[in-house]
Amino acid sequence: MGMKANMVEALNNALNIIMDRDERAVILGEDVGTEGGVFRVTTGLKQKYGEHRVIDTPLAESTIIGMSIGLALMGLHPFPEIQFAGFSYVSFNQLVSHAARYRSRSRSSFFLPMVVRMPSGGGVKALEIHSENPETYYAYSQGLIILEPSTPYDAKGLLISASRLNDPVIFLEPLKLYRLFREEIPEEPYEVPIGRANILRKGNEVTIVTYGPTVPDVLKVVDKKKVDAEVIDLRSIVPLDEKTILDSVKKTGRVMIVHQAPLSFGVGAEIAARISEKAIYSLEAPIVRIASPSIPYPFPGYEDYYIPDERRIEKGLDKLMSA
Amino acid sequence: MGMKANMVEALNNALNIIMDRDERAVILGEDVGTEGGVFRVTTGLKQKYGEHRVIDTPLAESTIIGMSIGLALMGLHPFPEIQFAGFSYVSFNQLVSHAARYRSRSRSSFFLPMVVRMPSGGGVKALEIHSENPETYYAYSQGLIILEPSTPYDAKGLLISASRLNDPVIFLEPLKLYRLFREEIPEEPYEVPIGRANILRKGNEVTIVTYGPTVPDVLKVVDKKKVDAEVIDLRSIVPLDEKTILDSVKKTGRVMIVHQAPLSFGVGAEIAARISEKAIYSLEAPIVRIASPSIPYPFPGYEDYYIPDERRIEKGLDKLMSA
Amino acid sequence: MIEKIFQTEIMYQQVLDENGNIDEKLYPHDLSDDKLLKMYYYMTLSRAFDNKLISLQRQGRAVTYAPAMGEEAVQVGAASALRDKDYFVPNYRQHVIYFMRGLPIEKYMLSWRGFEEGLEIPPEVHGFPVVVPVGSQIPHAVGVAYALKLRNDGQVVLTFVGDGATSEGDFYEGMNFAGVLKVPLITIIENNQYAISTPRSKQTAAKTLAQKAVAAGIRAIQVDGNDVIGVYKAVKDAIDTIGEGPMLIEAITYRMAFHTTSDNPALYRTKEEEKEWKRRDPIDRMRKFLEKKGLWDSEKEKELWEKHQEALNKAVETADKFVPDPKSMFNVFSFLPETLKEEMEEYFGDGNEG
Amino acid sequence: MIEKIFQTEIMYQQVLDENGNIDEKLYPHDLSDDKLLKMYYYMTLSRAFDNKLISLQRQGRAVTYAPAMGEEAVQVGAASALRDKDYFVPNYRQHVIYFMRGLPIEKYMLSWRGFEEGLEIPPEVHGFPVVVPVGSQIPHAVGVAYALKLRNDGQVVLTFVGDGATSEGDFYEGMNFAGVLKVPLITIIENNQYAISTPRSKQTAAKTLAQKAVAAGIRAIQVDGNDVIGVYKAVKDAIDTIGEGPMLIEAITYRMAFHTTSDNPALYRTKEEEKEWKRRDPIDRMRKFLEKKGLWDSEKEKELWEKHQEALNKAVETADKFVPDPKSMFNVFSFLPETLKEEMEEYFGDGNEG
Ligand SMILES: Cc1ncc(C[n+]2csc(CCOP(=O)(O)OP(=O)(O)O)c2C)c(N)n1
Ligand SMILES: Cc1ncc(C[n+]2csc(CCOP(=O)(O)OP(=O)(O)O)c2C)c(N)n1
Ligand SMILES: [Mg+2]
Ligand SMILES: [Mg+2]
Repeated sequence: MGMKANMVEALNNALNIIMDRDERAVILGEDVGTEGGVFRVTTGLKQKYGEHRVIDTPLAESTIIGMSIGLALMGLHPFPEIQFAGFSYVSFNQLVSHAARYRSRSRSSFFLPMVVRMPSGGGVKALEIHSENPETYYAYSQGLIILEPSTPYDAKGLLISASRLNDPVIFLEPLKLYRLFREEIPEEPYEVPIGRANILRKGNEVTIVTYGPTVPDVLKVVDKKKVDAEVIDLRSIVPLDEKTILDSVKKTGRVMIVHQAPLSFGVGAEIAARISEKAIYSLEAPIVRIASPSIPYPFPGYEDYYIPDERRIEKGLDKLMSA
Repeated sequence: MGMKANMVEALNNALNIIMDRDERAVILGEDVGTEGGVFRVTTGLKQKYGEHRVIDTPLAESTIIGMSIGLALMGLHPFPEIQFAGFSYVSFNQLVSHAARYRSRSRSSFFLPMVVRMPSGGGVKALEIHSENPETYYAYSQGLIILEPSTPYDAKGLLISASRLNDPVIFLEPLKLYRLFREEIPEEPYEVPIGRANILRKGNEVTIVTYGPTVPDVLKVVDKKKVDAEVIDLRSIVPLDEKTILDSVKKTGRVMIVHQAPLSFGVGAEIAARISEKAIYSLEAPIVRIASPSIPYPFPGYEDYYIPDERRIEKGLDKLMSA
Repeated sequence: MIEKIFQTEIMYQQVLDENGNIDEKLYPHDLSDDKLLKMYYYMTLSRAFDNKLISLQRQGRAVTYAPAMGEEAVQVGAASALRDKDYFVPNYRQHVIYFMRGLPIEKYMLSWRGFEEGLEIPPEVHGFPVVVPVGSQIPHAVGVAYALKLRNDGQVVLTFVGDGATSEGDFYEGMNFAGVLKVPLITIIENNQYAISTPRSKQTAAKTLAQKAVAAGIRAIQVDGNDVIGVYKAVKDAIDTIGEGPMLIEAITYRMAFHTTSDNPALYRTKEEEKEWKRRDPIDRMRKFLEKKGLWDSEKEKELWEKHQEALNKAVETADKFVPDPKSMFNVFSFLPETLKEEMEEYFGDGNEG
Repeated sequence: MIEKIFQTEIMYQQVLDENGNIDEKLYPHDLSDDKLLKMYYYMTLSRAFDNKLISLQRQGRAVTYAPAMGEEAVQVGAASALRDKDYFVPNYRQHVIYFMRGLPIEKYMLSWRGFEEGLEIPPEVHGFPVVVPVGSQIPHAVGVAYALKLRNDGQVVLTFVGDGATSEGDFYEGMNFAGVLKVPLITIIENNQYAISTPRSKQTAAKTLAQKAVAAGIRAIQVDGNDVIGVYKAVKDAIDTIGEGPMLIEAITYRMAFHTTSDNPALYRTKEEEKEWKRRDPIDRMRKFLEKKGLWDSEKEKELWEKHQEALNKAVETADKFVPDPKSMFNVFSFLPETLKEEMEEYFGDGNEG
């Protein structure tokens, strides 16, 4: 059975499946219960599973994460929601000093099945701190799985896969794509593999690596320019599917990395570094990174000048192809 | 007039100069007053400048940084100390959401002259969370100056330069080098330029980029192997002295990046990326990164297996030179 | 052995009741007619500004906006007690205080149209930019207050925090620092009963929010937050006695509109509740008082709203002329680092808008 | 109108006084001789463990170590009230509780020799690893307690926090969550008067630390933390009444030794102060009580310390045999990602130690 769903609906569907299947699953966060979350991803869940399993917490992210750690230690499977990725900074210590290393600290005597969901990135003209791209922060933490879907299908499948892991997962939900489009997805449970990038377009002339909010823009440019590009959607930032990237680069000899996160110290840096270590002899042109500038995410009035749009992606591609 | 000083003494000397010269300078943090800090960097300052300017605060890093922001907004020049870099995670939101963007948020109507000092990195067998290398976290934040000296001379000069900036500075003090050696430094004030890397050895065959705790190890290997290496000590991680790195790579054609921070998403990634964008045609061999593995900093008993030592640096160099 | 070693209590205060009658014993007699009228002026300006911004937002000419409707007495009452020399540290809901302290409406309005230029606040305003991460302004306010303490000129800082935000660590930490460093800080908990959809009852088991001060060993009081005179008095009293240390004031009020223009209160509260609080509208109450005092009538009322409309329309006109300067985004440091300069030049040199 | 809307008080309790005499009215008569002797056993074991670890550290055979000297009554008293089914969440100073709940000394000791393997805690211990960032364990304890609440089997969680750590946001947030979620959590503030060099007086203006509970609307009491019976009673009472909600217990004690083996207390406190507290040594006090009760004599005392020595020496011997396995560092996820596997293989394949 299929259903038409945008990403919010796909995520809500996944959470219903998870909560149904596993009574250890618990959802907690600000406004996730009665209201169903400010983006409505948890709509209906409190009514269905009760306030013990869908908890409207006080307004304190550090303890939302810290409490989730305690729940996970006791064999529950918490799904904390952070209202916007930028507010996860308040819980940074819990994520980095505890979630990321509870397993290594105890040599796997304790481990933390938990999925920290948060809307990530901008593109919808939100207020300050509401459009953060936090991926490098958590990727650098070594010990957190970082996922970011770019379609309703992947969103549902990745969330279900994440719910099967005995690891802490940062599940980034691109704000911009929450309601951007609907697509047909199965109503039944299914999984999207973790640590495996998705080749969205097969191609031979150039490799474009991207993830999350910039995926649709990249596809539009590629389709418009009819360039023979291989488009790779990471889906997992940690673990990184290095092999898929390197194999593609070895084939095409050219690579462009596109993300909404700022250029400096962004995920693109690590990808470029790995290519420059392991596939440099295949490169026929300098690596191109298209990203937001190395400045704080601006207020919404300046957003359009900040995030990489189709024009900038296209120009990057032109530069790369003519190098 | 010169004096023999280790890094702790050099920093203490710099703070004395700063506090003397500018009565807007204020030091605050845990145990910085009566005790002079757990590493004694602030020894004697409370006695000399009074408890109003050298403040023993309650144990709460978020408010130590947040209060410093308030002080800076009022024209004072706070020098908060975070006892160990790992405890700055508790203050992450204040650093990232406020310190890094107060200037851009207000289009420079407000700005934050402040220097956040913290011992950084391991190598002294400290307890868990006491040996963190946080540089990528703050570098990715876009809006913070990140400095890390590798000698007593640079420590003093960089701290004095930092005190002249109207910007928030993360001043990383490599724990391992605090008392590792003494050197002759001027007693008078002097500055070490911010944003300018230091070429420690001139050479033509290979470029080695490093900073902070791994600098002495790199020098030892280079001197021992008598390789014709150009050794670049970053000193500033933000702003990055890209030109010095690229000029060197263009000359040598080979580059190794060494840091104690973990490999994945470390500072080395950004450096490798920039080289792969701007100097790729000069490269004669794949870039080599020598770093700690992509895992959390282990307990002290495993530290020697974790941080890159002379042996690993040497092996990296051999690999690079034979590629 | 078992013995009492500590005891404390929290008082509740109201000066102006729902019918516009005052408690003579508590009434602050320093309040001139002029000052009373000014209070009313700003309370209504705040309401008018809200209406304007909501309408601009609906037209796509402003970004997500957080109205202050229903909370005018807290904000105007508190800020009316401040002297020019004092400072204020807001969160994101105290729009009118900027106006009271001299930031032009058309300037501030830019921030809610999505431009940082709206937060270019002149130093004489003695106020700071909007703060988004809830509670995180409290540590700043402690620092500002510490600086004032060093100046030793009797100045105070007034800061605001929501009922929800009192659950954040920064709030408690800041109160605790304020207490032990004995800084001249007055904190108002603008308890509007909700943090988005989360009711006060789910925020804490504490009977009052004022009692959170007990953890920091500082003074506290709870006041009727829809009583502009009572709020004024509480802040004035706190300023007059600031030598005794910081003060926490819980003001009981109600967010009469949505949390922001993105919010739908129908999901989490009843129309009856909203109606009940509409009855206690702080503006109505003050108007009744002014009328009883012979200071106000329907004519004046009409004129006032027209005046606000005019001022707001003019402000919108001016704000409409604002031309964003994307280069200004790169204003991150006191200098432009080489690599950032290159990024900027590449960006704009490439013919990008700007 | 001004009226009182809230009032509260904090009580102080002591059962066993400095001379080893008990307050009959408060004495918990469920305490068997056996249990009393067990308490004394663990208090002295804790002291002996400290001495052993300090000496190992001095020899370079242990890492920086945080002794519990002087705080044995808090820890042993509290843990003695726990049932097997209950849980504990420590910070970094409650070594003896691990032993009381079945973690072998030689195992736990490894953690203070720098190896994660020391924190491989079997599930039946119902306890969690040492937590370094102060205060950050409190939210975990809330989560553990919430899970117990769901199980509905009358279990409680006991957690510990230092006087200094009560200044951290996580402490307040956690207390607040505990209150509003009404979880079975008992929090002990181990108030040993110092956070490294920072005295209690610089930590907060609050008269007691117990009153921090008022901010969360939860119950609190202050106890003599050098009185093992009083601490036991306070925790036992809290367990018996846990249906009324979480409890915060401030235990007044003293860190008789340095903060850690890296610390030098001479920089910040006087010998006189240290002597004064030496007089109130919780172990001496308990021994006096046991002697008065006819349960103890110098012979037994001598035997006990010999027994501890023997056990500790044996533990050191076993721990000495531990061989670190560097590959285990890569135990970060439930699976080994390809790229990490490659890093590991490169690392070990290259002939690195391991
Ligand atoms: C740290 C943080 N977490 C979450 C948010 C999202 N958010 C914005 S306002 C708000 C509710 C705040 O409620 P309250 O403190 O009562 O203030 P009010 O908005 O009612 O004035 C939330 C959750 C935020 N801004 N900051
Ligand atoms: C978040 C954090 N900041 C700083 C430290 C460094 N540190 C370790 S123990 C300590 C003092 C703790 O004092 P207290 O809470 O009273 O506990 P005690 O050590 O006295 O038992 C400090 C500052 C830390 N571990 N965690
Ligand atoms: Mg509110
Ligand atoms: Mg202490």
